[in-house]
Amino acid sequence: MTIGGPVTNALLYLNNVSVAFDGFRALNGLSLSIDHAEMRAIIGPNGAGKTTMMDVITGKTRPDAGEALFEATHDLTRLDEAAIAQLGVGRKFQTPTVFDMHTVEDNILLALKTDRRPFPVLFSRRTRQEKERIDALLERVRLTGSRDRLASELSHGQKQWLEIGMLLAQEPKLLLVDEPAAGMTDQETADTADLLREIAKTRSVVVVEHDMVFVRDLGVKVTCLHEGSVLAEGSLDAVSSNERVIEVYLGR
Amino acid sequence: MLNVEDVSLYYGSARALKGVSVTAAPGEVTCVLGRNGVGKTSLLRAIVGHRPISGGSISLNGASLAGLRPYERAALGIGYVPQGREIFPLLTVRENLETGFAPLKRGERTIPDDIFELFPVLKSMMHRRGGDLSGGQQQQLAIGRALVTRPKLLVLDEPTEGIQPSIIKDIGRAIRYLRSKGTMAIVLVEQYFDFAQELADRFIVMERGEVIESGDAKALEGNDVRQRLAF
Amino acid sequence: MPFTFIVSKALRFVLTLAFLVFGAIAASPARADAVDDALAGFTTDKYDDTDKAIQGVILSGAAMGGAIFDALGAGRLVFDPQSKTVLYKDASGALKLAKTGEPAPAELAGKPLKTVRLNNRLRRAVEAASGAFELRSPDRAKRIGAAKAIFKTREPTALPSIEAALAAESDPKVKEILTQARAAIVVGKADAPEADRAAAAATVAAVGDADALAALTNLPADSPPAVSAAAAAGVAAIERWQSVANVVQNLVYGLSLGSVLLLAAIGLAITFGVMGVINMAHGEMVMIGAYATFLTQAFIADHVPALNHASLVIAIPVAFLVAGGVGVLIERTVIRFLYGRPLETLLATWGVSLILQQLVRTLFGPSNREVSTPEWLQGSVEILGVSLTWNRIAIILFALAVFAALQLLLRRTSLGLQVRAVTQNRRMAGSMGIRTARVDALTFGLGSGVAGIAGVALSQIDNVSPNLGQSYIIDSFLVVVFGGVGNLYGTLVGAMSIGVANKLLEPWAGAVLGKIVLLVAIILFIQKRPRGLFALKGRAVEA
Amino acid sequence: ADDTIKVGVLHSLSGTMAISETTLKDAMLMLIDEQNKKGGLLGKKLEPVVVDPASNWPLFAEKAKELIAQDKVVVVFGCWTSVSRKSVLPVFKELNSILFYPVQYEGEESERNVFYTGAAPNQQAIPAVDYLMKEEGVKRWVLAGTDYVYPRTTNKILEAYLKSKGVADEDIMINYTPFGHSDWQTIVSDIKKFGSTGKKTAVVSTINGDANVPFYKELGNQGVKATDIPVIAFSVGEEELAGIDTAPLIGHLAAWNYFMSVDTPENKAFIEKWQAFTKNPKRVTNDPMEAHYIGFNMWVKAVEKAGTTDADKVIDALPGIEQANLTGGVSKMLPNHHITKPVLIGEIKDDGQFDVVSRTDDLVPGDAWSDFLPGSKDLEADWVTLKCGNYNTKTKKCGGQGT
Amino acid sequence: MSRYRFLDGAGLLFLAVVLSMAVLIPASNLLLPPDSALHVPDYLVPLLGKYLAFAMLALALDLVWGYCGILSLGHGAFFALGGYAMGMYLMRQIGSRGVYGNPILPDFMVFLNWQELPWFWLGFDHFWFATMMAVAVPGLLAFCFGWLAFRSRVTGVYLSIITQAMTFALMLAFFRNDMGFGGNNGLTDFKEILSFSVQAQSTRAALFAATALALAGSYLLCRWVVTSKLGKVVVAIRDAESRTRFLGYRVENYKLTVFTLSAMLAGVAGALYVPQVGIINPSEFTPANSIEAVIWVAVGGRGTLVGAALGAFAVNAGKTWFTGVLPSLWLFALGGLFVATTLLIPKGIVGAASDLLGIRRKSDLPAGPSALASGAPAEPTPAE
Ligand SMILES: Nc1ncnc2c1ncn2[C@@H]1O[C@H](COP(=O)(O)OP(=O)(O)OP(=O)(O)O)[C@@H](O)[C@H]1O
Ligand SMILES: Nc1ncnc2c1ncn2[C@@H]1O[C@H](COP(=O)(O)OP(=O)(O)OP(=O)(O)O)[C@@H](O)[C@H]1O
Ligand SMILES: [Mg+2]
Ligand SMILES: [Mg+2]
Repeated sequence: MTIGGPVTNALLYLNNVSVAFDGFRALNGLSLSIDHAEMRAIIGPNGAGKTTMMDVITGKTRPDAGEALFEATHDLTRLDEAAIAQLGVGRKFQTPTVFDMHTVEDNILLALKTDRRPFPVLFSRRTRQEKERIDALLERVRLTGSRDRLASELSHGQKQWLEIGMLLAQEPKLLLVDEPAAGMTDQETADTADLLREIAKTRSVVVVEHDMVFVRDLGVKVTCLHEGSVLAEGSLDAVSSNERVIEVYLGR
Repeated sequence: MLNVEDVSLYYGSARALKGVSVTAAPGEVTCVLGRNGVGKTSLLRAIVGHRPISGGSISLNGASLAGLRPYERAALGIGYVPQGREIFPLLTVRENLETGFAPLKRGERTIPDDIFELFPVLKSMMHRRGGDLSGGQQQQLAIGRALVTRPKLLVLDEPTEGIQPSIIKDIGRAIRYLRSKGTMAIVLVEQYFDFAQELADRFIVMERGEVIESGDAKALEGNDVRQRLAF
Repeated sequence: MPFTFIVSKALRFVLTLAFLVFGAIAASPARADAVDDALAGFTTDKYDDTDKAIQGVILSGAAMGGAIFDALGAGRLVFDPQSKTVLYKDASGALKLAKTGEPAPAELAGKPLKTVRLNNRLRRAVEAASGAFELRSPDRAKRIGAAKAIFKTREPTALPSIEAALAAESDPKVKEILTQARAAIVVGKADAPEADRAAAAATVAAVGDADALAALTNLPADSPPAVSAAAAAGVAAIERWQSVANVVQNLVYGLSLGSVLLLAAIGLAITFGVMGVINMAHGEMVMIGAYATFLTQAFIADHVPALNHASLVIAIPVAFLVAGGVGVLIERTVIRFLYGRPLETLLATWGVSLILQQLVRTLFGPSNREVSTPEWLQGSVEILGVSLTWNRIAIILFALAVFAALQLLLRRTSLGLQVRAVTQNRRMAGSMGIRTARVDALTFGLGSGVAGIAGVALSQIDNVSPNLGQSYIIDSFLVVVFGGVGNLYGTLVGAMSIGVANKLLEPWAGAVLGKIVLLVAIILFIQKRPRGLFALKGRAVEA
Repeated sequence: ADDTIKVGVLHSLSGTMAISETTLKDAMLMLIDEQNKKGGLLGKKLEPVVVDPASNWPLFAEKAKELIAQDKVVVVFGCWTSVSRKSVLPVFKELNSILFYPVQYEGEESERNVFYTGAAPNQQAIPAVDYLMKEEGVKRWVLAGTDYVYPRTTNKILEAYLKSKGVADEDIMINYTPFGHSDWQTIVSDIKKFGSTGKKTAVVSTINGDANVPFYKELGNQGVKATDIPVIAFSVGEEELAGIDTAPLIGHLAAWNYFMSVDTPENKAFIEKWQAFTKNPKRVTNDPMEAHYIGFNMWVKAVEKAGTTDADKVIDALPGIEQANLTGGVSKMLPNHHITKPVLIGEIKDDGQFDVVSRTDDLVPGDAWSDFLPGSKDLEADWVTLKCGNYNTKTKKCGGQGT
Repeated sequence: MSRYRFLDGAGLLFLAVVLSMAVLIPASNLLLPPDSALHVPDYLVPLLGKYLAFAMLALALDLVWGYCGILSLGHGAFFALGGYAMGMYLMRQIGSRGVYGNPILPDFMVFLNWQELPWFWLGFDHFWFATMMAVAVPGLLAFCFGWLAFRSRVTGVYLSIITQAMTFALMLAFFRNDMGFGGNNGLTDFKEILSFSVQAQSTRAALFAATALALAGSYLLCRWVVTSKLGKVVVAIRDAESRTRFLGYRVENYKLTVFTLSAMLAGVAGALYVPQVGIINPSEFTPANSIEAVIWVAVGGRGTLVGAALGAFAVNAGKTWFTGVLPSLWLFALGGLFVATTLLIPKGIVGAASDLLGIRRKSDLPAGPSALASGAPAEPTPAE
């Protein structure tokens, strides 16, 4: 650590983060750092703390201890959800959460990267570029045909896709993607992997997934969490041959 | 055992199922395959009685289920693991499991030990509220909860979603074990093709609310079906 | 009863005479004509004559004096307007001649007799007169009552009779109270020895209540320094204690108010807190419970008067069943179509509440109905200067009992589990084999029934009118929400803290401002705890 | 139709005031029914038009308008609360109709279109206080009321009056509570404390409506007996007592111009008719009912005198009309549109009735403007000669709108 | 393409009706002879005006409840505050025509022995000031209240109940004579507005027209807000508040904007209401009044704007009618109406009408998950 300089030049830097719920330690001294334009896959047993970690990063959960920095300067533990989102952290939730009473198209529209203050929003009119962008995104998540349907009418998997579309629309610097492949067919899973790889060329992505085929497809560094801290880190092959990882996670 | 015949189902004016037929027999696993939004969940909803059907018939052991409320179907022995878990968020894990006692006789009201063998994490979290569990833990709870009712027909909607690989293997083993007892019929909706292929005795493939292919598990071997699941 | 009243001339007179009567030979033969004269005064139906008659009876030393005053106080002294004969009914209702106590001649019994009327002034005179008689009553309780009354009045003329009674008294407790009464008089008696007065001041101070304070503060201005000093010390001690007692008293009042709020709200904690129905008809369930109490009492009074004293207890299950039944009916006909649309329950139950109000108004009329308080709930107890009425104590205990029973039901029975499962996810509960429709009806019925029970308790302290429910609905929602929706403990603690806060604020700010301050405080408190006092935390809630 | 004369009845039949006002509606129906049995008025039948203003003050104005403008009633009997009267006042003025207002109120008002048949403060409060001072030797006063205009004004007047009688400041305790106050523990115990100093203490209660029942229940339970601290109330009558067990309250007082227990032939007949009309042998009567009885009969006489129901003529005919009241005197409509009334003090009996313990020798004329308020000392109301409701005797001008 | 058109069929129809009312009713009242069949009777004009003022309140409420999911059980307070501001102006206009003839002090102050006008009454002799206050005071209160509550993330029932506590506290405060607003009797006996007699038929007609115009104006304003992108954000907040946050929207600011705007509209409605009914008193603050306003919206159809206004009109007209023809049974009728509405036409009048016409009106937002969802943990899932 250089004195006076920034602690880190990573995009996201978690250091020794702990979170406890009624005495149960969901995160236990977790440290992690993600570089610019890096994609990282996170694996780990159910309950390892993966979702909780995302909660900490996005401001939903306040850590009891530890630091969380974004772009080395923003202390994520002090900002609220909206501020963090505005910094450029986007998230897809484990269970798809979309705006049920809005159409598919409006869901994307609301996510588009624009001024988020009430008055500019009140006076804003949709531009050509916005429209084109929406069209492109809908195409990408294969929901063009459903653009006028209410999101509540979508099937589970379609909602997953819609949420991915919303995430893309935000153009965040860091994408947190919790189990994107859940409920998708193998083909779609592969497609999602392509999509993420594409994105990761310019942005940073953190993907949580239990589907090893998918993780392998991504072909990136893997971090395995267990009981709230890092159990193993490295290439998928290295991690998945780790005895402990096999024991607690992969099974024999 | 379960006989679904020519069933249609609507959401408002949108048709989600068109003349779907499927059967399930004790000691067999029937797999339902299909891409997103083709109507798999809708089919299961029709079976467990969460949505009314507008055509066709569903019967269990020859008796029609028409007009029966979900709890009556549960009493007849249908256990359901829904997509999206739907655990009771404010009940503890134990209480969530105990909701399955409702259709049982007084003497049978115990939680079978095999559930904890299958999902050891539940045992250690007995007093945590269901809603506080992680996604995968909730999924395990949802499966466990359905088993508490000692179902004769087990209906599972993407049970492996969000579950870690080692436990998926365990679930596979469990399903195989339940099948091997020969008394339980299992209907399984699954996107995870390899998992389905390993377990299935029979399968149907759906598209746009219709069954486009059905048959014996052996037919799954080929690339045909896989092809159909792609877009 | 810690009041004092100024003693009218008549009273002073009575006490002096009472002393004469007892100080002299108790059974001196009464002068017959004097008694007749005195009794005649009762038959003119004028207060002044009645007053004179009372004094006359004492003066004459009538043998039946005690009985006459008893009867007079209880409204049992009557006269025949024609023959001007005065009679009394004894406690068993038998008609006797006032002069002799002999049974009334048969020809009088059938006549329209008039009751001797009293006003407050006379009532006090009668009380004092019978008090004087009672200092020597064989009934211990009556002697104590009489001595306490004198302690309050500090009437100097009563001193001789006190001292006479003291000399004859053997019961230590009565003796103690007589001594205190004597001290209360002596301390202010200018011609008593200074040392006696100072000692008396200490005795009075030891009693420590408001009457004692009055006795010590109202000393003549020219009292000798020793007396003044002793009195001042006593006053200081009493005031110190009273400032503590005041706080305790207000706390107790607060708990009592809290219990009322708890009772009113607890049914809502189920229909709204657990089931999520914005139940605007909750107040009407309380009202129905109160009317059920009224009907039960009326029925029992008409048909099985032997159970009169227990009618309130019998009303509890009746109110529960009636209100619960109405609840089930409402659930089956209206609410069940609205699950999943909680906001519409607001509209529907508002409609139901209007209908129920008007229904009761049509059936029972718009005015208040009388629900009587059984004897065992009347009156109050006082412990160390903190007093509480029996019915409040009963309400506190009752509220806690209802709370405990509900908590047990919801936490420890399978019905409780099913209720919670159904309200959290109705569809999935059905697929677990839970008979959702039945559970819904039972739960709503339970909440309504509990509201009905609250009506039984509220009938004891408030109007039984078609508006009863309206006056509690806002407070009930406030309590449930303040405590944290869906948490029964929250409702308990919420009710109690609102009650106590209200009662602590009231003396300081007055009832109106106090309530405003309380509301503002609640608004601000919710900012600190946006999900109530006992907020559920964690993912389970946020999801 | 034109062969009937329509009479408006404007009393709340629902909401908080229904509890008091419904009875008055029934009383009006009875009075009208009787008049019709006697052959109606000016050869026509009377037809009651009943509406429900639902204890909602703007609705009172709306309903008044509806009665006068749409239903064409020639007179309205109605209102209970002051605010409801204030709300309809402009309507009566504008549409030039007649309102009979039957409830005791704070005074400070005299309108051409309104006839006040209830008591003004000088017909209730002051005689009541006089009684307590004289008969009970009261030296210390608790003025307890609901926080609104009537109690505030009455207490202001009483305070001034008591001070003029030499009562010291510290011997007066004033306490206000919100509408519908139901928890009286603290206040009753404060009253007990205030009354335990050795000076005879009494409570003058202007507590309104529903709050009375819990207040009296608390008094009973805390053992505040009338012989210790008597409570005299101005708005507790037979109707209110019907909801309380009065045994512990014996001896507490009320000041009214009428009690059901008054033994006169007129009253007996009235009660009989009332109980027959309502088919309820236990139904009680009360003071505002008597006020309506007087007011209605005065109106009938005035219409007969004027020979028309025309408002202007009836208004002019009314002052001076006399009507025997039910307690054995003859009330007279005064030029200030108030009437003369006897003042009765009653003690609560255990059957929920009152025992009259005092009564003024003569009828007391109602005073629109109190002599004990600085702003109104100099005002006078006279619609006969001065044609003014608020004539200032100092400036010799008719204040406000009269000019 | 946009999912919301600024004005749809129902909106245009509504505007047309309201605007023609603004012209036709005063015209018919003033110009036609009283015996003409088309003459609107005098008493009906302020009555209709009152309904329109209520409709405006309902509109304001629908904006926060229907679109933003804030179930305010205290909107009556904003309405009443607006009303008081106007009432104070009207009181000051009485001048020396009060019963005591005091040129400065209103009667109730003279009567309670006040010596001088309290500071908060200053300025109210100017119409412009009073009008400003009728908007500013409710707005400011809503702003302060909302600023606290939305920041602390008070939502659902918790918010509903504290709004109720707010109006209840205000009611108690205004009941107190010491507050200087006339206590229970409130402000009444008005004489003039802008030097026109409030009782003159022409003034009434003008007030009616003004109310109708204000209603039309507020409808356009609300419509503009809900069809803007802000409208969409607000609906998103209603349905999934925390999700909206994760998209970077500052939920509290959005809520505050809408809540304050709505309170100001309610204030204007109150200010228009008072001169037409002739009295403002603290009972306007009673929680029951605010709940009733919610009921109007629900009856008309939540989240439809037109429905809210229609509901207010229908319920109040029903009330007027029932209290006249069924004085002792009308609560049965009204209560029954509410129950029937929920059971038979769950989407309210407007929802039912459009269902009947078979049009799926895109501008109608299906009633989303409840505003209570976040409050009641036991959010029941739809029974299907
Ligand atoms: N509010 C809470 N109260 C108690 N325990 C909690 C709470 N929130 C999370 N936990 C626990 O914290 C642990 C971590 O949960 P988390 O959701 O982060 O796991 P995960 O790694 O995302 O698992 P999965 O793969 O199943 O999604 C779990 O054991 C969970 O039960
Ligand atoms: N509640 C609903 N209302 C309206 N339409 C619905 C609803 N639920 C599902 N649908 C529609 O019905 C069709 C079938 O949905 P279903 O949920 O059965 O699909 P699925 O095969 O289970 O998909 P997935 O693999 O994504 O879970 C989809 O087109 C979906 O959009
Ligand atoms: Mg997770
Ligand atoms: Mg599905």
